[in-house]
Amino acid sequence: MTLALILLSVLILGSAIVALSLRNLIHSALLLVACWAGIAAFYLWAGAEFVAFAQGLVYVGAISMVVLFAVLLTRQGTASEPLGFASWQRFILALVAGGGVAGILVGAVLGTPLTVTTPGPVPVLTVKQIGAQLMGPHVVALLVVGILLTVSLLGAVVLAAEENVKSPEDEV
Amino acid sequence: MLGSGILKGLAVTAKNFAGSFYDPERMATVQYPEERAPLGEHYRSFPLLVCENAADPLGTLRCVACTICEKECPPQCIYIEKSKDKKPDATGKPQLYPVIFTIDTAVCMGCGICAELCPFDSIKMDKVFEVTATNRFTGLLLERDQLAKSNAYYHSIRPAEAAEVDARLAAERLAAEEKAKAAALAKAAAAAAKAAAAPPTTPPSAA
Amino acid sequence: MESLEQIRDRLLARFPGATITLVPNPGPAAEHTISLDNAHAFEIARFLRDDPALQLDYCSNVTGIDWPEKEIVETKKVSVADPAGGPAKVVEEKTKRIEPGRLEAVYHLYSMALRHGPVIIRLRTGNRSDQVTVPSLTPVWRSCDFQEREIFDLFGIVFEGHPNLRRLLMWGDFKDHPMRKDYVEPDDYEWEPTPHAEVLERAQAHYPSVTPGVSAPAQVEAKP
Amino acid sequence: MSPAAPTQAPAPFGAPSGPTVRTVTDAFHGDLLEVSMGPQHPSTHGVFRMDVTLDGEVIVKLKPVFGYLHRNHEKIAENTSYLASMPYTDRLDYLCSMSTNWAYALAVEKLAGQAVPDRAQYLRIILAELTRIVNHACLVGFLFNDLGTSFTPLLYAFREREKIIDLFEALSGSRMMCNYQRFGGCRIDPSPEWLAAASRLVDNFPRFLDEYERMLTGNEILLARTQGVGRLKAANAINAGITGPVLRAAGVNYDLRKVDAYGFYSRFDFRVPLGEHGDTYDRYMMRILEMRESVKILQQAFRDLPTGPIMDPKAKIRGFRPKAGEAYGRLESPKGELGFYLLSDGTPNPYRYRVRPPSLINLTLLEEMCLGHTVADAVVILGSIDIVLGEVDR
Amino acid sequence: MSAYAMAVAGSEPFLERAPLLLRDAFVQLLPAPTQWLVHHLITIVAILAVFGLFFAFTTIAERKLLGRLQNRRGPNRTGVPQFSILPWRFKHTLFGLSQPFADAVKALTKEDIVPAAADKLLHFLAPVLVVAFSLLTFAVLPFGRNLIPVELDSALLYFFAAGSATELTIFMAGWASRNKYSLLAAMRALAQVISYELPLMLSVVPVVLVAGSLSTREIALAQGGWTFGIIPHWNVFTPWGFAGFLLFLVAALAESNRSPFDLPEAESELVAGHLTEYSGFKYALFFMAEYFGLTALSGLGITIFLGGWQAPVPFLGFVPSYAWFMLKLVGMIGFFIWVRGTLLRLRIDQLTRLAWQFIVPLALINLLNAAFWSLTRDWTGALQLVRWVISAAIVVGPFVLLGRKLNAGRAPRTYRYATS
Repeated sequence: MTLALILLSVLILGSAIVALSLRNLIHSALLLVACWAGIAAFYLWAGAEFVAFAQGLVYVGAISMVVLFAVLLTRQGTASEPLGFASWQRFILALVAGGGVAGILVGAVLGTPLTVTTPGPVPVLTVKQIGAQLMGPHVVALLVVGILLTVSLLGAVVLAAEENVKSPEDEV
Repeated sequence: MLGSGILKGLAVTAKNFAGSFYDPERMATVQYPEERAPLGEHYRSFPLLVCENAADPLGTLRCVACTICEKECPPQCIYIEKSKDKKPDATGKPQLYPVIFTIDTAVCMGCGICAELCPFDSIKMDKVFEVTATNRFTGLLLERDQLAKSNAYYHSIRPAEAAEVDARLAAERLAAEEKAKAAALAKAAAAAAKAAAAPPTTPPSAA
Repeated sequence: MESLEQIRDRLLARFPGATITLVPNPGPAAEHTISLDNAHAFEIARFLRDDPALQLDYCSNVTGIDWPEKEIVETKKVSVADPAGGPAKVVEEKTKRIEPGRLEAVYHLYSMALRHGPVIIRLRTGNRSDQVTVPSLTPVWRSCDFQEREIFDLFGIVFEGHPNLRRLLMWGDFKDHPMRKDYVEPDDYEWEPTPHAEVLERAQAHYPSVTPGVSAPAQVEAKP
Repeated sequence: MSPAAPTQAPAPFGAPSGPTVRTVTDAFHGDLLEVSMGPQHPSTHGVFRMDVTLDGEVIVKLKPVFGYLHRNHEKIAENTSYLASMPYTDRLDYLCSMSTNWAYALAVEKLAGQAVPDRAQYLRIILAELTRIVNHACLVGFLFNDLGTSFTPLLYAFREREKIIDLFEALSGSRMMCNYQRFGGCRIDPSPEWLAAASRLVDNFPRFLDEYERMLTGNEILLARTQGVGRLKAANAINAGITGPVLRAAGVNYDLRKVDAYGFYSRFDFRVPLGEHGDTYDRYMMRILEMRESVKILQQAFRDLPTGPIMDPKAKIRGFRPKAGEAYGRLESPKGELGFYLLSDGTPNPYRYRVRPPSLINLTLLEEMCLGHTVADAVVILGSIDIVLGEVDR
Repeated sequence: MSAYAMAVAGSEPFLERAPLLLRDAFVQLLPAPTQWLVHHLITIVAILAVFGLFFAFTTIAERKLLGRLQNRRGPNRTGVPQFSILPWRFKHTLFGLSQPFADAVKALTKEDIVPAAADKLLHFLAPVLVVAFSLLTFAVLPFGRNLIPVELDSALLYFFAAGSATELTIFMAGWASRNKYSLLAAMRALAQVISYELPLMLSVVPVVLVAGSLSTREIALAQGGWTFGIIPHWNVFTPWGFAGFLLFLVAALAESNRSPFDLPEAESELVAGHLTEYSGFKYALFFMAEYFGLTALSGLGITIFLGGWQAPVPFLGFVPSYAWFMLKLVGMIGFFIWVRGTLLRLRIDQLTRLAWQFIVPLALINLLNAAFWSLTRDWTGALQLVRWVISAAIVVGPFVLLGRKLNAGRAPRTYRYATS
């Protein structure tokens, strides 16, 4: 079990670090996908089957495509040009943003009382139970997320439905 | 309604699928090496040289090396060298004959203009289309001996046309013979007249 | 449609400075042509297209013709008075003249609107070497686009005013104009194995070791 | 005014047909993709090449490149006799050798002032219309292949074409390189069996067309892919010399069979279908409707075919030398106006021999038709123009 | 595991149990510590062998079926190989059935060409990963009553997670080839997957809603039984199920890059799309993955709409369930081939428009429809008929309206003729 955990950690952290250090954006994006897949595997290892598959479906299956699409559609400027002051500004911004997120996460982890219990029989959570949980105590959150997603979906449909340019009558 | 056109299309392909099992109008393919579609009367592949007698192909070639085909051949695939001497042809008239007659079938486009223009009905179009060779120079460059095919073979591939040609040639031959006969007769008559006639009489108005 | 003479007269009236001549066609087709001078050709073409009586809106065919320099021997019968006072003697006098070479572009015009035609116009270059420019009629009839490019490519007529005058069929750095009568084919293509003497000679000139019956590439490779 | 600098911009360079087009200068655009489609591309119908500049998938620039099949057909013809060029004309538009043959024979007959017997005229019309069916069936099949079918419509069309090609082989000796027409007539007189077989085939042909149309004409994907794609305006089409079904799809009534009434076409009762929108769908439908009209012509021709000689008795096969002069003969080939311009100086070889290739000239407006559309549409537009590279490059 | 226990206990016909008994018999021969591993290995090998062969014969079936659709014969020459060492010669072409093996030999012996400028690693990884991902999806398909490789509670989620990754490999192949056609194909593949992942899932969600489970086994089981003893309770025989099935078919065609959605590979536009720079065995791997994906999606369609392994009529219940599954699979693939033989390809903008303006709205409406259906579960008698009518109206109305909008302004035309 621990061996699997070590391997997974190496996969997740390794791919993340290499993704950061690569100059080739596509390679970075693909390594990011590997990282996400590793996280999904980690969830699976941890017994959270549903979350693992959801992670795989959403991140590996969908978000990776969007990332790649974005990379491909972005105009590439001259890469070798030093950014100078702008670069520093960005660096600080990134530091602030990244540090903030990291701080919150670390705070959350440290703030949670991790009571190590004896490893008893792991309760097998079925999807039904997760569903019951979601529809029961967390129904408000679910509704909010659902409405948000539906709105964005409808927005996407409306955006797509709008004829961007009416097929003009000019002919050759 | 959306999809009706697609469904119609699916129906048509399904009909063709079924039809391919029983309807020869739909399944028109021929399983080639085993089955062969018949070749039409006028089918043409590459030229051949007709000779009268299969036993002596080179001695009875109809070709008199007039080189009309060589000059008219659009891709210039025919090469002829005339003989120095003359040999009697089928009618007995002394004619030239081709010492070299090559057709490069790798260049030939099978248009049939040589056969069409030949005044001696010598060059005709063959029907052999399975011509393969491992060497273009030795396999596809046909020499006179390879080109010569008997009249019987010509009859076997193009019965109607060959019969017509034979009839025409026979008629020509007959005409030639008759002419020769008439000439001989006239000659004989003249000789007889000469022998018989007395010197003062007028010469006979022969022919 | 008006006769060609009427068209010429109308054109002459409209464009007083232009030289417009009729070129008769002696053959049975009897499709006579009008020859235009280069200075006015573009304007005349536009007139032909837009004139309501003609409306030659469709330029079907554009082609080039190469007329190399040629020596013409004209025989004229001249009566020469006998110095002795006798009857005049008819003597054949041969005059040689060199007809200068030129290139010619021929346009076949039709009217789709009025369904008549053809009106054939000819444009001529000054010679075949340095004065090879004629005005392009592509701005008048777009259909001349590729055809004029082709003529430029194969004959070497330069069409002034063509929006995109490049070679059409031959490749960009090809030098000569293949459709000219004096064009000499290069002998560097793979020789044909026909035993024609001249082909063989040419092949041997290019690949000295060539013998009939052996494939050329093998021989070329075998060359030291 | 100098002819070199026309001040007034002439009409033909019309606006492109697609939605929005970026203007492209020759300057370098980093985000544009330049793709050289061809000469080895499955959908350029031979060795044609389009240098396409893409913005995403949208075409912003397209340059046709020709010449990969150039063999200087005209030079070859000027170095051989009139008759020896006849088999070479087979190779111009190798799908329709019968009508190409006829176009050449027509020009030579005009040059030499030769008459053609009635039976030969009828035979020529029969063969030309059969060729039109062959060509249009092939074209429609290939168009559907460009549209992405897995060969099914193409093979249905080829199945029917095969039957006609078999007839050609039985008559002329060769399936595609027919070399059938001669100056002053035709080469071989068809047997009554051949005529019966051909007539039967023609009578059955509308059944095939009905099935074909049922399969495809109403297909929603076809409508979406072709309607409004590659529009061509009539005025621009006329100015660009575009002829044949492509021109008629733009609504211009110009069919040489009616205009020139060459051969005996004036004796036949047929109609010329005309499009309205000038888009790819119209061009496709023009072919289908013309095939139907061809069937009508063929039925009349089989009914009225006279007996008699097929060759003008005065025609000379050997030693043919037309008088000095020039002639331009043209006819309505399946692809458009196919013309031969011949200039004779009285020798056995033509002094000038020129082919007016409809395939090449119909490509004049290819760029304008494709601009603003996607790569997929460019392939389809090219397919709907119907080119044969043997004729484009000559 | 109750089904398994039932099976081993022998309450089912022998044929139904045969594969499991065979496996268990083999596993029991081995030492106990390795048994669990061998148990799984056998499952994996069985899937690989069965679907490997199935793939092989699908290729020949596709070629022959397409051939017949097009009035050709298809490949019919490759028969028994003729080895001269054999003393006798068995000459039979076997109707060309050994064609796939000849193809495999050809693919293996062909030169593997990698473009000089290609991203070598990704170029190599793409075909490997594509096969891996496409095989993963087989893990949750119930091939028979007892034949389900991995029983997962959230099997459908797993299926889509594994399946969507294949498009990523298409992108990798297209991008790594450094070929302009391939790059365009990669873009198209991405656009396609972004557009069709959603409708595919949305078309499945109604089934989940009605069956109340994400497990493929449960969904297949829920479709057992017959009305009037003849009409099976398959989801496809309900209005929402039929609509969902059609939507699923379209989305599955798009997801597996089959005609008329074969845009990444569009041979008439992009030469071979992302496969342009692949040859030999790598190409064969892509080919294989494409068919695996198709088979898996067909299997999913069967499971959720066509009653899974259930027999269509009660009196044929003695036929083992996996045979029914395979039969339905053959039918589905035959249908896909039929569609390929008939239709033309959409353009990329039309493809996305079809997804967003037609299929997604319809799938959402169908979700409502399924909700209605499950709410009215206890309507009986005449109300049953009303339920049917309402449910049908909910899908047909929007279908007609959306279809009309999608095809607005396009119709077959009539033409005028000139007579002179």
